[in-house]
Amino acid sequence: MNIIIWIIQLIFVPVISPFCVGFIRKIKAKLQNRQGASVFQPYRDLWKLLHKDEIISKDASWIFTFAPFIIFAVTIIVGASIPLFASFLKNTLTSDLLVIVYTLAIGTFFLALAGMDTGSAFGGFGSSREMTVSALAEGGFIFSLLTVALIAGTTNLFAISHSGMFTNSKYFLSIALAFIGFLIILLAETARFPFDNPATHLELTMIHEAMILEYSGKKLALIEWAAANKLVIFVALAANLFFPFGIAETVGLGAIAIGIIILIAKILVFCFGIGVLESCIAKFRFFRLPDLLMVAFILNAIAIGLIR
Amino acid sequence: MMNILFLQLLMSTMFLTLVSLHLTKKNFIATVSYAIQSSVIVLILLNSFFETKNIYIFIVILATLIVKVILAPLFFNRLIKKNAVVFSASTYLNAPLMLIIIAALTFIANSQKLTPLTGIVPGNQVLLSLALSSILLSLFLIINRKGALSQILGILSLENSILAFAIFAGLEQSIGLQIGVVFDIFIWIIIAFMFMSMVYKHFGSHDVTSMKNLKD
Amino acid sequence: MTEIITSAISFFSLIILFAIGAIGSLLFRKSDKLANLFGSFFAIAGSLYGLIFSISAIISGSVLSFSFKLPAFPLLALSFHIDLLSEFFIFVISLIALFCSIYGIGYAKHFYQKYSLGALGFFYNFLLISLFLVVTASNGIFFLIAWEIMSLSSYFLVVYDKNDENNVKAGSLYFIMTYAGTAFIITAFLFLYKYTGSFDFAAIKANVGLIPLAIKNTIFILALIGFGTKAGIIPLHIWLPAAHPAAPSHVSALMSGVMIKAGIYMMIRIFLDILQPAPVWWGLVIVIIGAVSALLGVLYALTEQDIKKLLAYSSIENIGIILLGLGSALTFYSLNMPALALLSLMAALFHTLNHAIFKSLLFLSAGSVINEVHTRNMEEFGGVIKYMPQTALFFLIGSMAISALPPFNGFFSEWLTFQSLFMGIFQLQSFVQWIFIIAAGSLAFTGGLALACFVKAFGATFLARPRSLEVTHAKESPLSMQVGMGVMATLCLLFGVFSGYTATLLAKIGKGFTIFQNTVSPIAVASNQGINITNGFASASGPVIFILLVVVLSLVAFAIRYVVNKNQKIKIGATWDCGTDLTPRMEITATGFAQSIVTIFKRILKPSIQHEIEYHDVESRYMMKSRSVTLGVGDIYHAYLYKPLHKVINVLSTRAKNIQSGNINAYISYIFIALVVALLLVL
Amino acid sequence: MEILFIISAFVIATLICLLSKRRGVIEFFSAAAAGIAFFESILIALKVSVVGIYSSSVLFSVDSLGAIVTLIIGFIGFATAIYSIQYLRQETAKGVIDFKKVKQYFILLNLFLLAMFLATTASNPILAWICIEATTLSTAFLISFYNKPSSMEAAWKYLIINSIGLLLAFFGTLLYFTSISQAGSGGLISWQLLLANASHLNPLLAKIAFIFALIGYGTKVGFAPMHTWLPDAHSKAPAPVSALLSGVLLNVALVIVLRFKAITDACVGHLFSQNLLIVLGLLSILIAALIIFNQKNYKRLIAYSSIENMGIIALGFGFGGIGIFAAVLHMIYNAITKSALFLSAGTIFLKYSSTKIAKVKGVLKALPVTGILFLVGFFTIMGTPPSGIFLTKVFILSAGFAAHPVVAVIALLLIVILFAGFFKHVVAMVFGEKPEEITAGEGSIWLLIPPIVLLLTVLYLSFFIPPFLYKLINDVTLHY
Repeated sequence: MNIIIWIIQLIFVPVISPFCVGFIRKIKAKLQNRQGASVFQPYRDLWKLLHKDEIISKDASWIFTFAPFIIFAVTIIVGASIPLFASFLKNTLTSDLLVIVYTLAIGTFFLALAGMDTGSAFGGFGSSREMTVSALAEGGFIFSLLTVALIAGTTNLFAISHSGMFTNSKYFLSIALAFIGFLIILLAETARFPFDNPATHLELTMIHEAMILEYSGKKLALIEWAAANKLVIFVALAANLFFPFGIAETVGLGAIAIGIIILIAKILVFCFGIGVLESCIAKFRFFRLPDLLMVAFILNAIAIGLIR
Repeated sequence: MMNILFLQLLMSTMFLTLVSLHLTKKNFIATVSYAIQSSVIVLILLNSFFETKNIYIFIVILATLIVKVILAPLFFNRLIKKNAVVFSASTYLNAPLMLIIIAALTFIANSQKLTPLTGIVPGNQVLLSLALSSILLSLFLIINRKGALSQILGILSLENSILAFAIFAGLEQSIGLQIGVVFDIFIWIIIAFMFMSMVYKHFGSHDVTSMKNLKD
Repeated sequence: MTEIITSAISFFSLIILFAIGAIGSLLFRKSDKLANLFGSFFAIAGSLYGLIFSISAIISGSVLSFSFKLPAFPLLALSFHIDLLSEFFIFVISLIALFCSIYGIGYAKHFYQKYSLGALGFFYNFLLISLFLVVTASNGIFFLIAWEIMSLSSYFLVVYDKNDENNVKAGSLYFIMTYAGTAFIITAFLFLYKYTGSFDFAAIKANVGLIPLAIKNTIFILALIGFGTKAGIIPLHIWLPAAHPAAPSHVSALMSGVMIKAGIYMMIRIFLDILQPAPVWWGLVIVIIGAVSALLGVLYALTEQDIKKLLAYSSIENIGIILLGLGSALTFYSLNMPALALLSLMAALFHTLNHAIFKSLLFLSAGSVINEVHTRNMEEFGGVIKYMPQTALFFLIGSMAISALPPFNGFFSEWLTFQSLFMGIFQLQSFVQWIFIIAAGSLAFTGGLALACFVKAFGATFLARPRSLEVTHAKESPLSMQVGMGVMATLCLLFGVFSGYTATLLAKIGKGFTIFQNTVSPIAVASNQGINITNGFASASGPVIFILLVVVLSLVAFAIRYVVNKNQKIKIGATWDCGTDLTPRMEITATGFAQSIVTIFKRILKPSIQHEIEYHDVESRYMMKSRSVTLGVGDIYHAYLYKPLHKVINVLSTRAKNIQSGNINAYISYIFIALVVALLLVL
Repeated sequence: MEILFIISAFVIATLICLLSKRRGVIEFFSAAAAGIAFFESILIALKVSVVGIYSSSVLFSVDSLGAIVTLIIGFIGFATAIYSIQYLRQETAKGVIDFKKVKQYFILLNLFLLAMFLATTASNPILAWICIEATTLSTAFLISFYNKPSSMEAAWKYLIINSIGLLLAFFGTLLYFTSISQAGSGGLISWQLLLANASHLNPLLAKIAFIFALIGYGTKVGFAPMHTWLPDAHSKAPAPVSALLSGVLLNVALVIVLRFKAITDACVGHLFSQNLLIVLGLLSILIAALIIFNQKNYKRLIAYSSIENMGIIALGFGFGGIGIFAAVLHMIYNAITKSALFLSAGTIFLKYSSTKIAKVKGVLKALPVTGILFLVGFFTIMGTPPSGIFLTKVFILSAGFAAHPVVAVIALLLIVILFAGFFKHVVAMVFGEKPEEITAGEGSIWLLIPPIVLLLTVLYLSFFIPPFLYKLINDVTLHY
């Protein structure tokens, strides 16, 4: 039984992630009065890319070749070590909030290096911007998780989602603030509006796309997929740490089934929100992003201060 | 009684020689007043010789006479002649100010505060305070005068006045040491003499303020 | 067996080994090769022995204490007290020294016929001796002597490459700063002596009750400044980024990895061991200093183009992190939460060890690059990875470790530090809690910025195309250097994976303190090496993370390469160049990479920019011959602290020179005045 | 007995210098005389360490402090005599001086050394005074040796200022004699006698007397503000003479001051003299520290450093207790190191023929060994371990910290400032590129051996103090 649950936990993120991307795209299309591609289009794209030949720059080193795998692997590991549908899986080994944060950082690290490796002007600037954003996002990220951790009295994510602290209304304000903060971080880390435009290839604005400009074929597929996974991971975190209802707290088919369904529902809601947001607001100027990230950090600091 | 008056007379002459050293513009007069001063010392020594009848003191007297009264002035006059420096270099303070300070120093020397010094031999208090004031005066002389010769004379008269003080305070040394001291002074005078001529050679005057190249 | 190893005799034979190395290499100075080999050999032997000594001592938990009285000199006694803390530091020192010395054999080759290798060996070995003495001495004066010898020998190593004007300048700055620091330390010891009547640490500790609180606080401040200067806390750090790069790379590694830790050692020794009990604000002050140093340190590191300066600044950052641990330890203990205090102390010690390892690894690998490219300026590197693949790998591992990426060691010490700060936030109240919140925040940002910083360092140095011709002549460094770096890189991984075991040892060391004797260890280590803090507040497992990474990575790689499709072709093409032909000048540079962050933090960093344009024809300013742009970062410490200080002294001295005016009458009047004044005093 | 040997040795040497026409002879006999004196001084020291106070005749008696200083005179005198030979030869080679000068130099050197020996060993304050005066007279011409206007000026200032100082000291000395009832009886009044009768002194008079003695002899010691002659004289005299001046002469004068201190303390207690010494000491350190900071001339630099060290020693005696022990030790270290520094400075001067710091660059390249010696000497004098001066400084400070913490802290601060300044200049001289016109390479081994020996001795003494010396120092600690 446990094995099966773990397998589900392990493959859940990569399986669902392309769908989320497709879903968001669909929402945006609808809001732009377009028909838009099917929500399953990303799966097809990945499949196509996986079967394409690839071109590698002659300046690239083994970092370039190696990066996509580790980026993807990292998302898998993190996906497996955060609470998704079942909080009774007491993972005390890898699901510490700092472990999550820094494991994700591995991905960022290699992505940035890969961007610099080919020696194209775009890649370099992409990495520079990416590192700037993620460096400034780190404070907010850790603190928003820390807020709930302190409320729950543990930094283990499963335990947090497991603990029924949210019944207690005195934490409401802290959690609300922390959630706002986390949303900002989510947008930053997943390269969404107003931080980055996943659909652009305009050298002045692109961040994430700039880094992966040199990739093609399988490696591109892996990186795109990893990005999608990252999105799901953040959404799932937001869903399960701030609204941890419906998670299977005990072993049992029914509970798990419900848990999965509710999780997907929650994820779709978030994706819908992101889609709407992306169609409503414009991308910020790069040097206004720090303000936004600082806001996230301050909000969380206040939230922590409010905990009594 | 008579004796004390005589001694007081001597000390006052010594004091006056210092004043004249202060006031005079001419090097010749300065040397002369130094000679007078030294002879005063000789007389004082003579006096103590008559008191103690110690024949050895006579040797000291003789040495002093030769070195201070005869040789030193001769040297200095030769120097004056050779370098044709009739007038000594100027002073920092003008005459009235000097007189005021001289008065002040004399007053300090006679003040009650200094009784532990001047009262070593209660009988000689007046003499001692005179000696003390001449010590202060000679120090002031060295500070105030710019002429090399004046400084030399100042130091010598400082030595004289200290000697006078010693005698009246009854602090004479054994003859050997006194002679040693006189000998020392003798050498000192010679060296000072040579130095002054060298200074004149290098700086073209006896004005010590021209020697200010060694700073900080 | 262990009794023999952990005895006074063996400690001395350890010292003797280095001494032989020092003297010998001086004697053999005629032949560079011989001197180098001799010095390095004994350095290696000594540090190897030190390693054995410390490990066996820690495991057997033995505490050595022995003393020699010098009849000639009162107050001074060559007394040693080697407790677990000292043993831990001996371990760190000898570990780093070992690999730096191995590396040194190959590295010193390029000094042949240029400088005296004898001198190098001499001062290098003496530096090691003094380090050992510093962490074992238990008599104030004896300690000061060792401390000064450490400064002196390191000074001569800094100015070793003395043909470079800047190195000499850096050396002077370093030695003057450290001399001033020592003055503060001396004052602190004098206070201790005045109130406890002894220079012996044990005696001071015994009579610490006699010291009034005000004096204790004074001592704290004095010692903080004194040892902080050596540790390089901001704003006393100015010598560090100048001096560390100046020294030969394996020495820089030693200085950055170990020597600045001597300051930390003494802080722990005095604040946590000797002067206890202490008021709360001590800890808080140290926490704040740590936070500031960490954040500013990494910011300055980001702005650097000189790779060794970058590493030096990052040392300041890591010192900050260590101080965060130490500070919170003090705070917790003063608020009597000994368990948490122990946890924070462990964090501090662990980070001390880790920083020593990866920082020296980074310095060594940077050194071997510099050795090939003959410049420290990263703008002239680029693409080195193709010419020096091993070195690149080692530097990469070092960068990952220092940016606290799991499963490397840096992550776990930073994790522990974070946890102790979290516990502080969790359990403390009011403004103390806020200080911890700020500290945690700065640590979080520090982590992020460090990541950016080392992406910059690695990327600008090793990736993309060469930006100077020198790079294309670079060759992989010789074996001894590779061994030195390789083992260190492995250690980075091992100490990460087996962080659980290390943590238990650190707990043991922490319990060696008098104040922690009967404290329950705040951590539990599961069979799977998972560290578990204060009954389940937090837990993580090195091995599992490592294994997970390896397994998943290999699975993914296997699946993608061989399962999805096998018959897929890989073409090698040119980087997309928008139709122009791509030159190295189009790559991102180190400066460019950091520019956005510099702009964001311009209030703190005060970036400066100067244009210099040269015209063909000065009258008609149309034809531009050359245009040079100088970017810089404003040194606020120099501008607002050191310059004014220097100015004041200068003014005073120029005033004082008027005393010596050259006028003899004035001179005589001084005597007269002195006389009169003195007389007036008695009359 | 030994003292007679010393006297005769120097007298003979002087006569030979007067008569002989051959340079070698002069050099040999002067060196030999210094050597004999050194040997004899060792004997004296050993004797004193056994018998306490050793007086061979009515005129001479040596106590522990006297013995130590005698030893210093002997040692440094010998070293400088050896050094002088080569130094003057180089000067002659450069055509700066002629044979007549050399002759004069050695005559005066012998007299100078003799005078210093007598001053420390004289049993009687007046005799001591006469000898100190003699040192002034004999060194006056050594300072004006190069016969340039500047050296003339230095010599003149030296002569005038010191004469005044000594006359004041003479006055003070006389005042002490009021304690002996049967004054003027022609009997020799020895130090011991004065000490014995100290209780008969009128306390106020004793204080006045000590002030005169302190200010007077303090001029010779180089305490601020009477130090003004010192930098001029040291910077203008030939290097060996400077070495003797700051290494030895200052200590000789200090001995006399300390003897008067002992007498005064016996009468009015320690505090009075100690406070005076502390004030003068601190003042000296202050002025030295500040002026060194922007010094332009390296010989003056070292001269000011001697002022500083005299200040430190004064502090040591002022603080009392272990401070005295440390001060005596410091006296020894400072004397030897300082003369070594001056000797190496002399070698540098021979090479660069300028005493301007700005003109001297890259000594390590031009004079590899001397450069190292200069550096080592600097670190030793600044008290960087293993130099024993570090210990003595710490001891003195710890002695003072109990009673005068403020003074101690200020002193430490000033020492740091002084170090920064001194270090700046030394680095500027030692490192860097040498000027093209300077040819690299050491002059002669005989210019190196004396400073090397001196520095090695300091190093040795920093670790081990010979028992007899240790005994002497402890004896001083008891008596002063």
